[in-house]
Amino acid sequence: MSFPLLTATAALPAIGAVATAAVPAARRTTAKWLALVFSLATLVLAGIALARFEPGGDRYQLTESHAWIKDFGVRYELGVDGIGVALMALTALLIPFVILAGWHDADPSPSSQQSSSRGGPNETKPYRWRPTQGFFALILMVEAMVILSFEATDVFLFYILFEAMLIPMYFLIGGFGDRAHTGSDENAAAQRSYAAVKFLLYNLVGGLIMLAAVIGLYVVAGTFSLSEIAEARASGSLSMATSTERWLFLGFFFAFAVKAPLWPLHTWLPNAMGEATSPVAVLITAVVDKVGTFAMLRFCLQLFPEASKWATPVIVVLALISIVYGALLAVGQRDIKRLIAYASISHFGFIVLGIFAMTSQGQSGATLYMVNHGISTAALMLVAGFLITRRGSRLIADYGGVQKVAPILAGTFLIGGLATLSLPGLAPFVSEFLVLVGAFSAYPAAGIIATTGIVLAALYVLVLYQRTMTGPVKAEVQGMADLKVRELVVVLPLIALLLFLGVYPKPLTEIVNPAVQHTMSDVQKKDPQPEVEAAK
Amino acid sequence: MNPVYYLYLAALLFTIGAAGVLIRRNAIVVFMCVELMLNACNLAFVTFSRMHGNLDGQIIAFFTMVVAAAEVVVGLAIIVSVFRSRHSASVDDASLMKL
Amino acid sequence: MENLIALLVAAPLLGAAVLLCGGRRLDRAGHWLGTLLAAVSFVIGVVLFLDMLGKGAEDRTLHQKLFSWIPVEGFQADVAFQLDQLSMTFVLLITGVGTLIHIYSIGYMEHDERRRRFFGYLNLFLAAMLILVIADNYLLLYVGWEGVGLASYLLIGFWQHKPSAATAAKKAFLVNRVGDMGLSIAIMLMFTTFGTFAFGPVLEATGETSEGKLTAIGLMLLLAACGKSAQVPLQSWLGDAMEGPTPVSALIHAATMVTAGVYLIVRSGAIFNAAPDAQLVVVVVGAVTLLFGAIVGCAKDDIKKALAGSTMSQIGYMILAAGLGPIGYVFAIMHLVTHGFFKAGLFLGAGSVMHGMNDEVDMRKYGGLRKYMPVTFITFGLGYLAIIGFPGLSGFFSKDKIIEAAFAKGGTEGWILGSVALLGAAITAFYMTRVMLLTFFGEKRWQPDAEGHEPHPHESPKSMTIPMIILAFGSVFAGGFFSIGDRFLNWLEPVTGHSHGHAPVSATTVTAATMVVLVIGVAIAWTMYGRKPVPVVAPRGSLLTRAARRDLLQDDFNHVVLVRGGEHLTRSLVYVDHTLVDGVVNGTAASMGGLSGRLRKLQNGYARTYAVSMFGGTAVLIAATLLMRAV
Amino acid sequence: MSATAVHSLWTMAGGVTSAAPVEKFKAPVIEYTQLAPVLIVIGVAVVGVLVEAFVPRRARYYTQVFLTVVALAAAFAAVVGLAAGGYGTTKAHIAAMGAIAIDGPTLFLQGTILLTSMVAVFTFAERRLDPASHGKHVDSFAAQAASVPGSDSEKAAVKAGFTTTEVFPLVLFSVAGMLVFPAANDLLTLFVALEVFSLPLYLLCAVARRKRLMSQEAAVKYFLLGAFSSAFLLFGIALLYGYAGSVSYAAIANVVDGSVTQIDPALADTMGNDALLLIGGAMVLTGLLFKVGAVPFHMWTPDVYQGAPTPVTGFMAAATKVAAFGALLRLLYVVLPGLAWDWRPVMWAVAIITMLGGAIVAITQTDIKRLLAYSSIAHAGFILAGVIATTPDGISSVLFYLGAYSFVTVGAFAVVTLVRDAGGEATHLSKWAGLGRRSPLVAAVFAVFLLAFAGIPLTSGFSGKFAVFKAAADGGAGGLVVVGVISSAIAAFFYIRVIVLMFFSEPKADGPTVAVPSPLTMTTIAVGVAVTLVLGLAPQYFLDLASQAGVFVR
Repeated sequence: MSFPLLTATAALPAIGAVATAAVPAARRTTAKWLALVFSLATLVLAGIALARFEPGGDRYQLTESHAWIKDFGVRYELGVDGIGVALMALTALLIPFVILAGWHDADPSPSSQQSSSRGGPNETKPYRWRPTQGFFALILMVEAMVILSFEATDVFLFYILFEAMLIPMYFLIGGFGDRAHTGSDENAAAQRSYAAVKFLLYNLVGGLIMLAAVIGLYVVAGTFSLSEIAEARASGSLSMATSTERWLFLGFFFAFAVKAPLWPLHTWLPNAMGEATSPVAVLITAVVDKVGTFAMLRFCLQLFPEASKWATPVIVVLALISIVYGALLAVGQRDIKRLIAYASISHFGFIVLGIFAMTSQGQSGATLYMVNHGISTAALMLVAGFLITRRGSRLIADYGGVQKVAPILAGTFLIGGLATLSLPGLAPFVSEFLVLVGAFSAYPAAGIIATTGIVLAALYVLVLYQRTMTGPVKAEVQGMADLKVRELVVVLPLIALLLFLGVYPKPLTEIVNPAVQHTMSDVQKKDPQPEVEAAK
Repeated sequence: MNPVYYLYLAALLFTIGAAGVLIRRNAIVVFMCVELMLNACNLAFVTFSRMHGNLDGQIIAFFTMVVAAAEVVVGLAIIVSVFRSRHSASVDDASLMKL
Repeated sequence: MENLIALLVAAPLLGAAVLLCGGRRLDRAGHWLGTLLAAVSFVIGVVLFLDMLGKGAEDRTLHQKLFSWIPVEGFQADVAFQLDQLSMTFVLLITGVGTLIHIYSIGYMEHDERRRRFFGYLNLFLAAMLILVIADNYLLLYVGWEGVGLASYLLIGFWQHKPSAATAAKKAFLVNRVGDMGLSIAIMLMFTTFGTFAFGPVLEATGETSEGKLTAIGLMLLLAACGKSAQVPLQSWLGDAMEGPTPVSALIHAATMVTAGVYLIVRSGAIFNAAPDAQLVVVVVGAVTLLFGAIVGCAKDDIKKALAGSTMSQIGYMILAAGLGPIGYVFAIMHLVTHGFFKAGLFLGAGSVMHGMNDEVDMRKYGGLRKYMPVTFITFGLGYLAIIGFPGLSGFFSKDKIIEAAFAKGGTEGWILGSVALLGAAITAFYMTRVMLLTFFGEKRWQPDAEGHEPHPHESPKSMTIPMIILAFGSVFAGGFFSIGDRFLNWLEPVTGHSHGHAPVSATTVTAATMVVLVIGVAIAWTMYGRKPVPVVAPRGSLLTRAARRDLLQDDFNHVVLVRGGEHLTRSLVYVDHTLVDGVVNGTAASMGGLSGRLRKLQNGYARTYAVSMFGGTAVLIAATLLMRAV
Repeated sequence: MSATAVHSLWTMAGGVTSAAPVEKFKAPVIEYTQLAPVLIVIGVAVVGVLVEAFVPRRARYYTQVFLTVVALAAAFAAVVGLAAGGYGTTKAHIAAMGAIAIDGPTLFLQGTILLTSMVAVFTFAERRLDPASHGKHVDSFAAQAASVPGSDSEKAAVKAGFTTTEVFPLVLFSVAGMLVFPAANDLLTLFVALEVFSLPLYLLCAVARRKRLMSQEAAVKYFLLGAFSSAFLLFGIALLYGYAGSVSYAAIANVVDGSVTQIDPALADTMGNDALLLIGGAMVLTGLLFKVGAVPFHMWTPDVYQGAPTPVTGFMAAATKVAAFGALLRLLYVVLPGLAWDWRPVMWAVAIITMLGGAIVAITQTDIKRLLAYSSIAHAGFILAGVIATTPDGISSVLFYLGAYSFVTVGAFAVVTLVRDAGGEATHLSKWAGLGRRSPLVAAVFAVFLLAFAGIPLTSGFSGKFAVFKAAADGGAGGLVVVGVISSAIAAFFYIRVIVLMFFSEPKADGPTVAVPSPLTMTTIAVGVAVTLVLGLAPQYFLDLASQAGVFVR
């Protein structure tokens, strides 16, 4: 019995969460450092896992398997394929930055302290609410659950995490809103809890519908273990009726489509990302939502190949709508963070398109896209967050000429934006082009429509940059400080990573390719052959 | 004479009791209607007992009486205490809690 | 030798990295470093060139594979370079002119506190442009393609505090993106057709696929070319791009980047040769643009915009030539090179003039400057003679060849194209003469500006004049040097191939005709601007003039249709998203609440009601069970 | 059998003096050991009554608490002993002359009831929450239930520091009834047990210290409706008796199965008359559905839950449901499986409207106790889904769900007792605003319970819900699962609402305070949380217990 690396990778942040939460109220900084240390340790473990993973090896590696709930046919089964390990690493990588970026987000704001001193008789006793500890504990909790869900090879285990991670996310969104809000505090609080509730209900409904499907799967298959189901399929002992398979597929897909989010189930994302602090927004779109797309690849295609193929046309259309629609709405936004949110919707459209193009390029592209989008959005969103905290407003109109007063901030922001519009040389280009090629070779029309996304992306990014960073310097922007060391420490590594993965994505593709080939064989799909074998 | 008539009577009494519960306002009367229903049951038991020619029904009837007695004790206690605090025995007055 | 190729790119790339990340401490040395690295790249280019000359025509193509870029099942993209004569030509042009303009900028940007960053961007541009021309596959070319787009975006918008500049930069990038869309679709088509997008395999395999596919690919490539080379219908950005510093206009928007489209088409010659329909579209675009640009050039009073119009039109010539197929490829490139020289020279001249005139760009406020800035006057003049195709100068040879080729296309087609080209030549002569007269001849027309201190025109510093002189040499002799003994033809033929069309009219006749139209053009200009004094305020002018001033209403069209339409679309979509997509969900939630509220009413607090519900429930229960049995 | 013969039945006993019938008389055999749990509880309850009579007032409280806890613990020990002795599985059989069935479900449910009542009793005994009046600690029960609210006699009683320690024997009686209820193996026992556990509850509802009018109103409503429903139950019993000629489950089942072949022609019109069977069955079901609080027999629940003293509510909500569902299971699985085709559709309908009705109406509730009441209705619907599965899996899943649910409920109501303002417990939701800021711990605990109610994974609520839905789906009730899922989604909404209120809204200046309870209530809550999490994370052991217990003896 070797060292349970995967469990450790997930357990470490969980422990960290408990430890951080236990830090006494007064010792805020201790809590922050504790959280940071734990997240870094997790990163190390994830790195080890990444190193221990052999691209050529078995489909699932570093596997662990223990009995858990026999009566439900549930086992505690872990294992990572290339896709899982990549996303796991991404998560572990981003969290330290999220924590660093959110360093001051959860300090009790002057306003709330006033309100606490204002309050009734019982305010005489010390203020027991410990936001800072809670904030970082929750982040670590989310990290733990997300990582574990990337490792789970048991449908039930995955489902549990898929649902459970909503709770900490919910508290992160609802409990720690962006200070830079428009309107009164009460109004902001109302919007915030609306966003949080919306987030939770959308995903909960998705999850519950999935629950029905999960139960159905059990009734059909009698087990939740991916490997056992695969065997059963192979041996022919498990054969689903077409209709059953389709229903189950829809149950699963719905949940993932809400999480991803896919049009028209997307409306929770802009609210959530708009109201949450930008690190949390990054957590949502760069980390948690990836579970949805990951699950499409891992579960929908693997468990219900036939149904997936059956549903492909519709899903491709939805993905295209998401791409164009999201981009157009991004153009129409007046709020920086909502703009980025809609941009993400457009990008998730690309990911889904890549997955359901069912070509090697499409799926590799989709997987890379998950990673790259994680990094690029993190970069853009975090810089935007720094900007917003400086000026105290989310409205694009409130900015102008920032690049004159804070050139580094503007520069990093621009690079983040260029990554978002997937400029060649930066990581997202590789994945986006792969997705496009993959989609095009399967459905040329889809490929072409999706290509319009790159023009629209340029539009919303450049408009955003022009309105905020260029032009004459706005009075409120005068004397805005440029990025501090902490902020540089957050942004520069991300940018470096974007450049590296843009120029030399090979390490990543090598890990991902075999996994993609497995999935392709799951759905029994061959890449369409080029018309001319000019290659030789 | 055909014992089935007794069943009809029992059913009739039961229905009357039920109707009383639904119609009357005075808690005491409502309660008496419930008692009436119980006694209807007793009649049914006894009748069936005779028809089947075993004693179970009659025994059950005794049990029912005892239970009914116990119910009276508890019920009257509650109703009286309510009456004392509200000076009214109308079940409709006891509607603080709703919706 | 191959290993040097990467260094071509590496040098300016390094410069860009150092200058942009270096921070303030580099401010003093930054521009020197940038210039040095550009020169280094040029030297490497020359070394490679000499080496290439040393080889036989057939084995002059060099390859260098750096690493495998995107290895995915069934999809191979490498970072690999290919240096053949065509690329070589561009490398020399880019690095050469690039270096000159670096030098020029040292003086021109002297008073700009962000000079370091300017040179960083310039280096970035050089790197990207070099990648573009030495890539050995379309995907890597695409990287360079977007890279130059980025550089041009940064440089056009270099003076970001000017909203006009920022807008122009954004516009340029967006319009280019439309073109890029074409390129990426073309690449996808290649991938699905040939399973690869490396030049070699693709261009060799054109024979093995349907003409329809090739036409599609060709058109998509043309779209890309239109975006980058400011051809109709994607030309609208070039005029605004003049917001950028003048060296930028000279380097990017005259000499090099805008000609990338021509490179793309010539490079993909094999595809176009096999797709005549696509070729036809190419020539049409070229022809239309060369007139369009020329007309616009006639109307502009802003010296740079006028030159921009001329650039458009000259590139129109190149595209036209490229569209003619093997007859024209070589001449397209040749004109491209000569144009690189004289147009860069003209722009630098314009820059020098503006430098002396407090950045005044309105030619109507110039006049008689030849006395004040002789060097500029002479170099500019030589450039002028070259572009109008004065016998013996560069433009004469290159343009003449294109007109011949146009006729040689044969048939009515040939006649139409030829005459269009001729007409273009006439208009070119007209507007360039106009520029010349307005700027350097006549009376001085400048007045004190708002602050009251009037400009003191003076000659620019050495760092600026020297490049102008060098370029002037180029614009004088390059054409002749290339044409004598068909040097350029023999040099490029192995790559592009060449065929002599059967000209319906002899070369001499064409030349004669060209001379005639040239004289006519100059004469008209002289009568309009030379003889009588020029009003400082532009007269209302004819309908055509007014239209031409507004780029023949192209922008208005874009604004109304695209910008306005887009705004409406997005606004309505935002509304839809909020009311419809979101509304449905909120609606269900609300209706749930309403239902709940109504059901609540049943719980009215009356024990008897509860009893009723129980009684009814039981009744229903009994009835149902009995029914179940009944049925 | 002719009328004269029937007549001879008692003429013989009375008139002719002969030893024959006396010899015929067979002394009943009672397996006292196996009835130990019930007997212990009843015994101690009686003792408790005596304590009230003879022990001086000062000592009563402690004596009673001690006795009660000991009794429950002992009874639980007895249950465990029986289970260990294999009475749950191999030695399962009918005891007490066919009145009581000692089998898996019985023992499992008795165990659950005993444990939940134990933790519930802790909250009964809690005396730190209410501010001490006249230097004496007081619990949540009226000083003197008989005294009119606000009257001098009440003031006097309060001044004298009276406390209604009778609640403890009452609880014990009630528990005794509940222990018998799911074990009852004939309809008479069923009825008697029902009354035995109902009557004390009626009283307990009436004895709240604060808000006495509401408390009494709750009692009246509960009593009248309860009596009404038991009348239905009884009439149903009568009809079933008429149908089968016996009230023993086994006998009725035999007749239903038609395994009783020869039917006296004289009785043809009653014996085996399906009309009697169906109507009677339906009415008995009514009685039981009333107790589990299924729509449309649920309307008493909100009012009673709200009016009753919160500890009683917790006890009632948890234990009554367990007992009632136990009885329902036994009835449906032992007596009526023969006509599953008749009752299943009806129960489907009931389950569906119960799930949806409970969830939907709960959305707009403004009082925490009513909210929990409606949620309990919705949960009854979920459990019914499991009941309808009619598979062994169904039984065990229901057993598990009951176990999980009861602890969450007791815990939740225990938390409700902590949040207080001047007027006693602050049950109006608006008062709970910002609780998470004031006392994060309490709010967090309550959030855990709410999440368990909502069935969020990693809580017992999820395991239970998954179990019953799985069973239902297996049992071919996929439709119910879908409805269940939908209503859980609706239900999620209002649980979330409370959490939002507690954590995301600013505390009100005149908000309630959170009283610091004595170890008693702390234990209750702690146990609740512990069970919730354990059953959520590692439910396997308990699932095993439930599935072992999942067989009825007949």
